[in-house]
Order: sequence, then structure tokens, then C-alpha cells
Amino acid sequence: MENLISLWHSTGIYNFTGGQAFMMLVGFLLLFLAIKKGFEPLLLLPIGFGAILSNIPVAGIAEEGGILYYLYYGIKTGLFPLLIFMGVGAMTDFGPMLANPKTLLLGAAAQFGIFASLLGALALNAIPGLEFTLKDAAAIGIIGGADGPTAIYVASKLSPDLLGAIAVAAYSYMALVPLIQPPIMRALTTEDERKIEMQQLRVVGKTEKIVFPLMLLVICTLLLPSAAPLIGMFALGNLMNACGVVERLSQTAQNELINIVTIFLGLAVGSKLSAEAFLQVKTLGILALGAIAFSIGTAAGVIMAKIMNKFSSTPINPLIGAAGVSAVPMAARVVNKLGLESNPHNFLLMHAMGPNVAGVIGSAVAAGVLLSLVK
Amino acid sequence: MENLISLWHSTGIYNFTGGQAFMMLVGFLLLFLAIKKGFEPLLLLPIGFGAILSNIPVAGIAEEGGILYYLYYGIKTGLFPLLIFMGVGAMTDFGPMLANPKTLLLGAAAQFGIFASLLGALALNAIPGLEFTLKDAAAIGIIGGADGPTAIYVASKLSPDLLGAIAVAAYSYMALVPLIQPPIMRALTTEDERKIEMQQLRVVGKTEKIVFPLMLLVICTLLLPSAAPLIGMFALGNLMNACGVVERLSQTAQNELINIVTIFLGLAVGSKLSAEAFLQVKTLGILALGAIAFSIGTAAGVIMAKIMNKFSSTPINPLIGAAGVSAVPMAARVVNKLGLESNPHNFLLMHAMGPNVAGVIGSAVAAGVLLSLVK
Amino acid sequence: MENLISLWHSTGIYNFTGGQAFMMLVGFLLLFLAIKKGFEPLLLLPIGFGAILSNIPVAGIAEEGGILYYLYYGIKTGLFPLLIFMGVGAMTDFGPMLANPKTLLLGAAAQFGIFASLLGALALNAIPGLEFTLKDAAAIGIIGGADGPTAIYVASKLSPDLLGAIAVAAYSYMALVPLIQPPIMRALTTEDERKIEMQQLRVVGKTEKIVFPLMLLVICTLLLPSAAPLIGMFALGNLMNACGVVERLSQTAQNELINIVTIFLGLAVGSKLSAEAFLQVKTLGILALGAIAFSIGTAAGVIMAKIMNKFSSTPINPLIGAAGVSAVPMAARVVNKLGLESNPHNFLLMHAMGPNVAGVIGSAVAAGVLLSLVK
Amino acid sequence: MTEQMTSGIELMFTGMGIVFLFLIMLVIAINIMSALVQRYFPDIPASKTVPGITADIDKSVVAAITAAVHQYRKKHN
Amino acid sequence: MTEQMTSGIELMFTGMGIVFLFLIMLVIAINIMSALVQRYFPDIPASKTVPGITADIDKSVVAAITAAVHQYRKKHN
Amino acid sequence: MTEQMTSGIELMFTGMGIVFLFLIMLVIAINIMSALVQRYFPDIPASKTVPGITADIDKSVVAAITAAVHQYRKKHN
Ligand code: NA
Ligand code: NA
Ligand code: NA
Repeated sequence: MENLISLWHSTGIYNFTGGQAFMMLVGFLLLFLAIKKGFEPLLLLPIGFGAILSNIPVAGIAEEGGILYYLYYGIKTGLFPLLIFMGVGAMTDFGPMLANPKTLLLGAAAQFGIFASLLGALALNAIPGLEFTLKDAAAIGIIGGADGPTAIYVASKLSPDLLGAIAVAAYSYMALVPLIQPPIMRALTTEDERKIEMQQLRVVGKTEKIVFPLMLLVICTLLLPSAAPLIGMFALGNLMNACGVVERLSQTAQNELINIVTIFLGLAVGSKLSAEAFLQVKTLGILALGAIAFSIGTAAGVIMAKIMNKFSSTPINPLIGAAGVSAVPMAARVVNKLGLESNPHNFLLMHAMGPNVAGVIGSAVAAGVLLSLVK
Repeated sequence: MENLISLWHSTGIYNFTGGQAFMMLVGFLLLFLAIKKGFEPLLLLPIGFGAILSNIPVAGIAEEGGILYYLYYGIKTGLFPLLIFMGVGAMTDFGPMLANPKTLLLGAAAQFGIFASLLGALALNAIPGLEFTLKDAAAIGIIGGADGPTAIYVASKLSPDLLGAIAVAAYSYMALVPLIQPPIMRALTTEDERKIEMQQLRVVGKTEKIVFPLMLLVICTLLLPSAAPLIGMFALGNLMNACGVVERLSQTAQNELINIVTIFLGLAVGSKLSAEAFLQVKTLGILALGAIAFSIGTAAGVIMAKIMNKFSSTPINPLIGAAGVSAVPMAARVVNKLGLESNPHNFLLMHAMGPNVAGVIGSAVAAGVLLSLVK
Repeated sequence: MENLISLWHSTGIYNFTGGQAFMMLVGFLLLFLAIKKGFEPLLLLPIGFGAILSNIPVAGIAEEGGILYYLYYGIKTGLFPLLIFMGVGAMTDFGPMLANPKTLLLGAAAQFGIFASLLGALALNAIPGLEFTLKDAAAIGIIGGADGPTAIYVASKLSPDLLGAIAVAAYSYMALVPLIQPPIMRALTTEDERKIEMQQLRVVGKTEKIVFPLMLLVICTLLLPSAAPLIGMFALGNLMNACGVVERLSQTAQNELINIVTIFLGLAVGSKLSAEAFLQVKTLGILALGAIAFSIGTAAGVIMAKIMNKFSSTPINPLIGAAGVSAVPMAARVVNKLGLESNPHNFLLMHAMGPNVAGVIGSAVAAGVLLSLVK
Repeated sequence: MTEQMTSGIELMFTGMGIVFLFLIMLVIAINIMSALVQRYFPDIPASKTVPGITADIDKSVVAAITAAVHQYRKKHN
Repeated sequence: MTEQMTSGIELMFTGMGIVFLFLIMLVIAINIMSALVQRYFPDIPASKTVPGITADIDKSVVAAITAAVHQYRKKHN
Repeated sequence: MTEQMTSGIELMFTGMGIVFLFLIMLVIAINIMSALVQRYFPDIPASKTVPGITADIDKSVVAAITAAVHQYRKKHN
């Protein structure tokens, strides 16, 4: 009898709080988006599952002694996002960017979304009950970088309490790029601009691809060492792939290692989706600001491309500016699709890959600025 | 000269204790069973090797500063058994079980072995010199769950000193299932019963397979959250495989990740096979009770199947009850073999897979009960 | 404005020290050697990159909170070098050695390089400003073992400050084996000796290959347990491969696991290439002694082979003695090449593989001696 | 009977009770879920292998490919 | 306007400035590097696949092999 | 000669002694083991590759398959 009562007192039904129930529903929603809607399933599935696990009453899976608690150390130390970044670096081909380096500027312009939404977060402090510190605002702004590991890395350093919401927003909006970007891109360009065909890119040799990541790291070291962990691990991955002499390491970094870390990272992010942290007006603010960040970044990229098209000797289709937000490779695909709509012979994919990978560098640089100036 | 004496004093010959020598022999026996007899080699080989390494005098491989000492943290935190469980989940096909859900009850009945041997352990306290606490008894009982990671997880929480013996017993008896089960199965069934053919199972669609792990997790959350770490990681692995959108994560969970963790887990378990912990009358008790647990679990499963056959509208071959102990997929294969002996057209493998995977859930549930009630 | 000054104060240009700049150049040199010269790229690329990352000013990647700081725990605990050793064990075929066991003695003789350079390091203390402790000398000597993980393991235990230089020297000289060894081999042998053809090796059965690693471990346990971590993990890998029943574990140990650990180990070693530790006269001493160690080891192996050839009933080509330093499989290939130069029908590769893998055991034994006697 | 034994027996009854309760709930839930899914979200039976293609390859080809894959793996790992 | 807002705006200008500065430097560096490499270390365009071989295999063979690899993997993992 | 040097020389002799002792013991043990195994537990020489099958595939087929495996891997990873 005592056992039965003690058991009853240890059931989930007895211990459930409304917040936990709600957060489990959020977890299920993320799983639904991942599985049925194809929203960045590699990350949102483990994040959603982690959210469910960490909100199971009594079990304490995200508390000391629970598996998610230990996995979170991988985020706290920066290890997981940096290893993911290394893997992404190994998967990235800088060829298209090296063939047309001025498209790097598009990857710079699109980072405007980061700082605009940072300002937006501060502006929201006008609303009573909302209180974002400068650190919070910076962590929220980085959603506009459209790069998952960068967002998680920055948020874990500046505002770990908002990490869950920020990661969810970042990956969700990356998945929503095909919905968010096209209207903005259409609104800011004319049909004629969208029809612009670009010159075929030259083939970039192996040596340039080997030298580039090292050069990137040197510039980062000289100008902005606070971005060096991110840029450095990215460059390492890229070098391992480009150099061709450590193929087995590169393959492992791109496959097994990144897969293992992705599972762990997703679960650990999910462990930050607790009711106390997530069920706040702040979260709504984060979701709204994230959408704004993506939109402004897209717009800034397109406008920059329009300006460059005016001054460039070779034609630049303004659509490719939208790819500057990163969200690799979705944003580039969106560009390609819109290009084909206006001109069935206009294959912009490769041209958009340049700004697309430049956007990854751009947001890592922005992350470095935030990490070094926001204290 | 001084050097030579100091070297002599650091040789194994000089420092060997009888206990260490004996435990190294135990390690070699496990290797022999793994390699020559095919006893669950994936686990027993690393466990046996770990036993040898941790009993090497002077080297201190299982003491602070030694590799096995560090690897043991993976068990202490629950990480290793839970990651194995995730991988097993990813390898598990719930199709046959979903096609005939009432066979789940067989996976429930077979857990009787757990509680019977728990009682047995307490009864052994009557023997002078033996002293099993309730925690010890619970950890021993879980051997009857016939599921390695569950046994290791429970033992590491309730009775870490007995972990080595419990893990060895669990994996050894799983390997011995083809010897232990058939006599019991034959004794409890008639030739006619063994001849019973079962209706072909319907094909289970993808959506059901996706929904099932989530449903399982919800029920676990509501009824028995203490089982949620085990059931949750199992469900995560299963979902990753079933959903089809994170194929690369599922493959890694089933292959490289589970392989790496298996090596580490085995070695770490082996580090608990020290002379002090293992060379006790208790160990004999554990080995005896483990065999009893398997036998009683088998019997309970078969009897439950006989009862169900009486009341079911469709025929149920009582043999499949034996698969309820889990020991996936050995127990199901044993069922199939005995079925074919009595009736060459009677392929029971798929029918036995239902109770077989249900047995995994069943023992995870039993583990949850023990973890929540035994304090 | 304040921001700009604060940013300027956080640039690398502002903070660079000469030492850091120099060490980054060392890192680039290692990358150049790895990528363009093919010097052990699997290790030297991550080491070189780690050197660059850890010398980036401000970023603190090798300090507490940085990724390299955390990765270094894998070396401090011995985990990384031992896991590499396990993987190497799984890749090693002891067949040629078992077919001609007396070639093991060549693997013993070549370890003379270790102790000779240990003495050399002590002798260098005569130079004012140089001060090697006995521990330092032992850690430096182990370079002569021509085995990366062994060198890292020993250096991390005896002289962690010299770890960076020692690892770099060890891997560099292993890459330079085709340059260092031939002149010594030619000087110590006559044309006739180099022409000696050896009897074809018998095929070694599976059982012998299974028993060997266990026997090796037993002898190590009895004679020199301080070598048991190294020998034990090596034997574990070898057994996993030889036994054939845990193929998936063996494959993972040889591929994904060793690849992951190699990346981590390399980066972590690189983190020890800081200006303070590396920019010392000591480093020059280490580089010089490393070259001496390899040369003396080679010579000792060849001389031993000449002696054995005198007394052996079957002919022994003295060249194979050079393979006793280990540096698997480069040293064996060098032997083969020199053999073919003198006699186009003289394929010594398989004959050299025996001493080659014996050299791995030999240096692990020497490591055990140093770890147990040098305090 | 010792107190420990009593609590052991109690544990047995509670434990088996919970195990059965849990799995019975699961049976009910599966039955409901399967009915709902088959009614409202029917899907084509999942078949992971494409039998047409697999059947076309005769065994010796598979053996040859397996060997080739082996060689490939050895070379590339 | 709050002090926080001021520092936010300042941060925006500094931040975007640095981002542009960084990437402009990178553009310049790439241009120099590419010119130098193409002039002094020209290399044959990297092509990772060997088109000749790949083209020779028609799609059905690839499908067959893919299936075989699948089978192989299942068996061997 | 310094005391350190003396202990270094002592270490050298002890060390090389142990190394030789260890490996000589190993030689003896291997000889005994091989004799015993070959006498009491002889086994068919282990041959990991199946030469018959491998030989049947000519090199171009292997190349084709290698390329296919490459494609497969790219698609599936
Ligand atoms: Na970006
Ligand atoms: Na079970
Ligand atoms: Na050696």
C-alpha cells in the first residue's frame, strides 16, 4: 500500500506541471516540423526530443545526474558547436566564392540583420515586463546570422538562459527561408534585374583552395581574434578537405563525428527548453526578432547586390544578395529557383554559393565582434 | 643494482596477489567464451579484456589516473548504457509487435523472472555470510530482464559493487539462451501446442512506426517517469530510424557510435571485475540467481502465452511466450527453431519478434519500478 | 569611439607578441611539411593547426575555457594516445613476426637509440643554460622509439612541458625515415650483405594470431606491468582484429574512432606548442637528440642483424635490422627499397615487417622501463 | 519472515502490477493509434528494399561487388 | 533614448564596420593570392570524380551496385 | 661524471637489459606457442580475401564499382 502511494506520488500524472506539459507539446511540435515538414530535421529532431525528455517530471533527465545535464557540458565548453563548425567547414567548397571574390561583400551586407534585430531587442525593452540586457540582445541578434552552430556558440557564451529559444528560432527560420525570402526578394528587384544572367565562373585550382582557409585564419587573427575559435575550426575542417592528404580525417569530420555531435548537441539544446526559461514573453520577442533579422538580412543582401550591379563591370543578379544570410545551401537554392522563374536559362546556384558561404564567414565575424564588445 | 631491485619490486611476478591472478583467469575465460564459444562477443570480449587489464598489478589501469578509471565515468553518469540503448532502439523494428499488439503481454509476463530472483536474493540472506541489501537484490533481479544495457544502468545506480558480476551474468545467460530455454519450453508445452501455426502478420505502415515511440514515451511519462531515461533514449533511437528524415544520424547511432560506446562500456564494466568485488560468495549467488531469473522468466512467458491462447480468437503458439524475456534476437530464434522442429512449415520468427522487443520495454519498465521504489 | 579603441585593443595586431608570431610560423611550417612534403600528414596537420590556434593572441583557445584546453584532458588522462594505440593494434598484422620470431630481437636492439639519446640529453646539461632533468631526458629519449602515441604517452607523464617539441620531433623524424636511414644502412652493410635473399615466410594461422596478443599481455604483466597500459590497449586492438568475432568493433577502432581521436590528439599536442615552452634552446637540443636517436637506433638494429646473420642457420639480410626502430611501415618500405637496389629479386618487405612491428613492442617496453624507473 | 522479505514480496506484486498495467495501456494505445492512423493517415506499406532491382542482380555479381567494396574500403580507409 | 540603446547603435556601426572591413580585406587578399597562385603555382583544375569511368557505367548498373552496397552494409554492420 | 649521468648510464643498461629480456621471453613463448598450436590446434591458413572471386573481376569493373561506391557514398552521407 505504501508502495502504491509512493508509486502514485512518483507518476508523471501526479507531478506534472502545466509548464512541463506545455513544453512537451512544444517538443512534439518541433518533432512534427522536423519529420512532417522537413524543417532542418537533423537538428530539430534531437532538439525537440531533448525538449520532451527534459520536461518529463520526476525523471530529472536535464538535472544533475541526468544524461542531458552531462551532454550540456559539450555546449558549455564550446566543444559541440565548434566541432559541428569544423565538419561544416570540411563540407564547404569555397570554389565559387574564390572564383568571384567580390560576392563576399554580399555576405557582409546580409549581417545587417544581426545588428538590426539586436537594436530591435533593445527597443522591445520599452514594453513593460520585457527586459533584455545587451548580452541578451546580442545573443538574439545572432539568429540573423542564419547559422546554427554560430548562434548556439554565441548564445551559450552571452545568454545561456535564452539558448533554447534562440537555437529553435535559428533552425526554424533557416528551414523557413524558402517562405521568408522570396517575397522580400521580389519586392526589392525588378523582373529585368531577376533576368540578369551572370558570367560563368572560372574553375578554381586546388592550391587556391588550400591557401584560402589559412589566409582567412591569418586575417581573423590580425583583425578579430575573438572570432578565431569559430573561424579557426571552420578553417581547419576546410583545410582538411581541400588539402587532400588527410582524406580519412576529413571524411570522419564530415560524417561520423558531425553526426555524433549533432545528436548530442541537439539533445543538449533541448535541455534548455524548460518551462521557466521558455514560457516567457521574452520567447515571443525572440521569435519575432528572429523573423525580422532574417528579413532585414535578406533585404540588405539584395540591396547591396543592386548597388554592386550598378558599379560592377560584369553583371550581378541582385537575387544572389539574398544568399548572403548564409542558411547554406537553402538560401542559394531559393535564389536559383527565383532566377529560373524569371528566366528559364538562368542558373544562379553556383553564383549564389559564393555569397552563401561568405555569409557563414560574415556571421562568424559578427559573432566575434559581439563576443569581444558585449560584456 | 638499486635499479634492478626497484625493477624487481615493480614486476608483476613480485606483486601478484592470488585474487588478481584468479580474476585474470576469469578474464581469459570470458575471452574464451566470447571468441571460441561465440558468447555475446561484442560485449564479453571487451569486458573480459577489461577484467584482465584492471587486475594487472602495479599498473593501476582501473585506479585514478588509469584509462579504465576514466572510462568508468561513462557508466557512472549513465551515458554509455543509455547511448547503447539509443543504438539498440535505432536497430529495433516494432513492426511485428504493432501488427499483433497483444503479444506485448508476453513481454510483461516474462519480467516475472526479475522479481522472482529479487525475492531469491533476499531469501539467500538466510545463508550465513551472504548479505544482500534490497538494492543488491533489485540489481541482481534485473539480470532476469535479459537486456544488457538495462542491467548495467540499474546496477550502476543501485549496486555499483556488484556491477561486474551482474553484467557478466546478464550477457553470459543471454548467450546461453539457446541452452537454457528449450528444456523449459518443451516441458511446459504439448507437441500439439508447439505445432500451432499463427496467422500471417499485417504489414505495418510508416506512420504507425513513427507514432509508436512517441506514444511509448508519453505513456512512460504519465505512468512511470523513472523509466524515462531508458525508454526515452530507446524511443529516440527508434524514432530516428523510423522517421526516415535523419538517416545519417540513425546510421551513426546504429554503427560507429554504438561500436565506440560498446568498446568503452565493456572495458569499464571489466574494471569492476576486481578480486575484492568478485571473489565473494555473493558472486556465486548472483550467477545462480541469474540462471533462475532467466528460467522463471521463460516459464512465465510460456504460461502467459498458453493462457492467452485459450482466450484469443486467433491461435497463439505458446512457444513465443519464451521470447518475452527479450535477449533480442536470440530468444526469437530459439522459438523459431523449436517451432520448426515440431512443424516444418511453422515459421514463428516474426511472431516471436513482437514479444521479444516487448520484453525490452517490459524490462525497462521493471527497471523504472526498481529505480523508483528501491531506496 | 570607446568601442573602436576597445576593438583596437582586442585585435591581434595590437596584442601580438614576437613569440606568438614565431610559433604561428612554426605551425604553418608544419602544415607545409604535412601537405606539400607529405610528412605524416594525419598527425602533423592537426598538430600544426593546433599550434596556430593556440598562439592566436587574445582568443585564448589553449587556455581555460578554450577548446584546446579541454581537448588536452584527453592527453593528460592518457586516453587519446592509448586509443590511438588500440587502433594501431587493430591495424597490425603480427603474421610476419610470428613466422620468424627471432626478428623480434631486432626490435629490441633498435631501442638502443632511446637510451643513447637519453644519455645525450644528460650530457647536454654540460652546456650552460641547458638543464634537462632525468625525466626530461627520458621523455626526449623516447623519440627514438619512432612511435608517435608511445612518445606522447611517455612525454605527457614525465615531461608535459616538452610534449609539443617531442611530438613534433617524433612525427617529423618518422616522416624523414627515408632520408635518415639509407646512408646509415649503406655505411654499415656490404653490397653482398644487402643482396642476401631470405627464405619465404610460412603462413601463420588464425589461432596463433589470436593467442599472440594475449601472450604478449601476460608476459608484460609478469615482467613489466608499467608498460601494461600501452601494451594492453595495443593487444586489445590486435585481438579484436585477429579474433574475427567483433569485426564491427575492430573496424570502428581502425577507422572512425582512431580518426576522431587523431584530430583531437593532434590539436591538443599543438596546444603545447606555445612560445614559452617551445622557444628555448632546449627545443634545439630535442631536435638534435631526436635525429641522433633515430640514427643510433637504425645502426643498432643493423648491427644486431649482422650479428644474427652470423649465427643464424637461415640467412638474415642485415638491412631488415633498420626496420626495428618501428616507424611502421615506412622503415620496412625503406628496407625493401634498398634491398631491391642491390638485388632486383630481393623483396624484403614482409621480412622487414617482423622487426618493424617488434619495434613497436620494443619501444612500449622501453617506455614501461622509463615510466617505472624515472621518478 | 523478515521485514526485508515482506518488502520484497510487496515489491514483486507492485512491480509486476506496474509492468502489466504499463504494457496493457500500451496495447490499448496501440490499438487506438493503429485504427486512427489506418483510417485517417493511411500510407503505402513501407518497403525499404527495392525488390525489383535486388532480384535482378544474381548472387555472383553481389559476391563480386562485395569483394570490390572490400578492396575499396581497404584502400580508402 | 536610453543609454543601452545608444550603445546598441554604436555596436551596430562598429559591428557592420568590422564585418565589412574584414570581408573587404579578405576580398583584397583573395585577389592577390589568386593572382600569385595562378602565376607562380598554377595547377591542373581539381576534378574529384573521374568522368570517363563514371560515364561508362550506365544508370541501371549504378542502381544495381547501390542496392548491392546496401545489402553489403546491412550484412556487415 | 655527474651523479645524474651515472644514473643515466645505469638506466641504459637496465633498460636495454629489460627490453632484451622481454623480447627474448617473447621469442621463446612464441616458439612454444606456435609449436603447440600447430600440433594440437592446427587451422586452415587464414586468408581474408577470397582470391577466386577477386581474381574474376577485372580491373575496369573494380574501377567502375569504386566510382559507383563513391557516388553512393556522396549521395547517402
Ligand atoms: Na550568416
Ligand atoms: Na526483458
Ligand atoms: Na620502436
